[in-house]
Amino acid sequence: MGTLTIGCFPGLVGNMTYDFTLKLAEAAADKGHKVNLWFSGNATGSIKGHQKHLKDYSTGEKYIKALIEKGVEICTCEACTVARGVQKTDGIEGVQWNAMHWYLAKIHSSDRVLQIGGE
Amino acid sequence: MGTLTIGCFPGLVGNMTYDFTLKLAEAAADKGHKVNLWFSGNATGSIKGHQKHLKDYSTGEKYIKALIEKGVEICTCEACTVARGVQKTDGIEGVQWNAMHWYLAKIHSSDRVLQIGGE
Amino acid sequence: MKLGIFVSDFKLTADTLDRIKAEKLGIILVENGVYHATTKENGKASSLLDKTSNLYALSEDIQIRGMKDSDVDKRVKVVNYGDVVDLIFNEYDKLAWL
Amino acid sequence: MKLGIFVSDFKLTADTLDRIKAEKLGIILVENGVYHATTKENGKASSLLDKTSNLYALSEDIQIRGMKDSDVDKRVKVVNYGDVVDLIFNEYDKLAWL
Amino acid sequence: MGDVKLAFIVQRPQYKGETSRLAITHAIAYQTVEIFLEDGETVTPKLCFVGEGVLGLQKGQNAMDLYGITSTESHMKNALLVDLDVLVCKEDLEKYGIPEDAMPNAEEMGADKTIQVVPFAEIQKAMDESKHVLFF
Amino acid sequence: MGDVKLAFIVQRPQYKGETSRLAITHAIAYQTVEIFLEDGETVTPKLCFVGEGVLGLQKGQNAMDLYGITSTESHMKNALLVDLDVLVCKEDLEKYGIPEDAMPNAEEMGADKTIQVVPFAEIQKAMDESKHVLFF
Repeated sequence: MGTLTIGCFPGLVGNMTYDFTLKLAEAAADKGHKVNLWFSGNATGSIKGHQKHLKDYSTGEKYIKALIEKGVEICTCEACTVARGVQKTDGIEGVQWNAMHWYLAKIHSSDRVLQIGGE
Repeated sequence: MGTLTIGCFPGLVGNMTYDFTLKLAEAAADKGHKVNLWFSGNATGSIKGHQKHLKDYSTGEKYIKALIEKGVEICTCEACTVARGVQKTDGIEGVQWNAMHWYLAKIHSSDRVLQIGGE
Repeated sequence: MKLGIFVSDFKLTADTLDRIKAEKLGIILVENGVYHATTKENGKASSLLDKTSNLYALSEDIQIRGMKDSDVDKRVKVVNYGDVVDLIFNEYDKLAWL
Repeated sequence: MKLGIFVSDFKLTADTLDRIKAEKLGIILVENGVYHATTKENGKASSLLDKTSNLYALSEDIQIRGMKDSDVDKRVKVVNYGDVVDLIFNEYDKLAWL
Repeated sequence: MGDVKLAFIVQRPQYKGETSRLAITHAIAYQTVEIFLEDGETVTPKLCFVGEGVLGLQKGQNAMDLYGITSTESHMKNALLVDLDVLVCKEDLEKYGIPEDAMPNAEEMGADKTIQVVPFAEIQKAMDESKHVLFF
Repeated sequence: MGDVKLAFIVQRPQYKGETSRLAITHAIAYQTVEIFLEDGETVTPKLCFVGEGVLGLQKGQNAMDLYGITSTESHMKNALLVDLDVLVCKEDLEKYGIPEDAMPNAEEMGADKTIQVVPFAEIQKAMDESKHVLFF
């Protein structure tokens, strides 16, 4: 079993790249791999709690909670997040808040890294 | 003097299209035109209050407040906004919340319409 | 129609500009669209500049990229945000953002 | 290096794929990248499919677009998310998302 | 002001960014705009798909099972059910080898309208005849 | 694990989306990563600009006055000040007619490093020699 770190920058809702990221993380965790997920850029909006799950929109919240239960470590870029007006107390429980070096440190101990840019 | 309605879909922070939209709205209002601004998609994240203005990030909040004071009407797509976990009580004061027909109604009485898609 | 088109990228993914017809066509270069006015690719100016003689580039978006208004192709008029507002209301009746 | 490249768009704006060299190159088509496997433009299959024989397309992303696995070019192997995880860990040591 | 005609031009494929999908739902909203307008005032969008915008429209989409979201196909049917004119560029469908009969319809749900596969010239005409054009 | 080499490849221009700018700040963060690592462990990114990624790097940017944000130029200088290797593709600068001396430097601020304008082959080599590649 290996360690996969994914950096995701594109945002939640409608941008299917975000959905891809969560599904890939889930599939890797289900196979017993250790998965770390770093959110930066627009993706940081997705750690806001109390997302209303309308049928027409993806939701990050349910998925993120399920991934954390599976042992996936998820961290949001604190600066990107507060710049969007989202405070730690508004965030989904279990999501870590840290700076960009968190991502680099996880990369240091990873077998595979997938950096997903885009927006 | 005329009426300009702008629909903005790309999100706040780092996407300079959002900055363009606010600056164009300001310039039109300063010339005495009536301006309506409709946020949908990622742009709806920008109506969240309490954005921390770090030097490395654009901020919507200060700008939005200034535009509202200039008489610009700003409305966010309610469904897009709550799907992102942002409630009305978290929003910047003075921003309207409504459905997509708000945009179409403003277009009905507009001389010019600029729909900015993108993300 | 009198159509004002905003171009915000250097590399365009849609071929809309090649197909659309307008009695009067204006191209307003903003964001990374300003490179069409400032930057030659392999020594050749952007073919966008051949599409109409009504060409504008946003000064703020040239300057933020470290370029000067003097770097702009002679066919393109440098404008500011206020000028863009006047173009919108006085020169074109429909607007498109590509 | 053994490089697995994820392609998520049909129209590509970067020419990275034309320049990069790898001892082993894999292309994993996801999101709108799956059109490279399913869709011919003017009757011609995507030139991306000529770049390597290690071609994969994500089944979920084919199906959500109303297409079937049988619409996929014979050179491309249809995979699911679990297969992509195995490709990542077993076949490639570096990964790129274009 | 009476009726205001609009041309919605979708030029990006479905299922990546959100804009091309929001174009459909924004057009559908024409149906409820009357609550903001005076008697006799209406807004009439034509929903047009060109270029890569014709990708992701075809029937048989399974978005709810696969990704938990409403499909574009379902939005297209709703657009037809509320009597929107939906125009898809014939040249672009041909370019990508997508047969006309791959376009969804909502006849079994009682829609009178069907998707109109038309030459680009018809879409140009829709733009010419509209008061405003909205590019998505 | 000792040192882990990374190649950051920026292929989109600055000043539109956020990704190409975040590439720079993420590379700069290598400087403080030690708080999470054991003694002797390091991460060494090389920051490489290719294709349209070479656009928006040149000096003379006035982002704070114009748009109220830190300029890419200033981020580039910070990258040099923390001794990052910054590689800009020579062929692509030439393709766009951008002179090498338009690249910013931070010598007056005391930086030892300067931007290295190199053939694409050097950037390929950086990718080959890295444990991971990160495309922005």
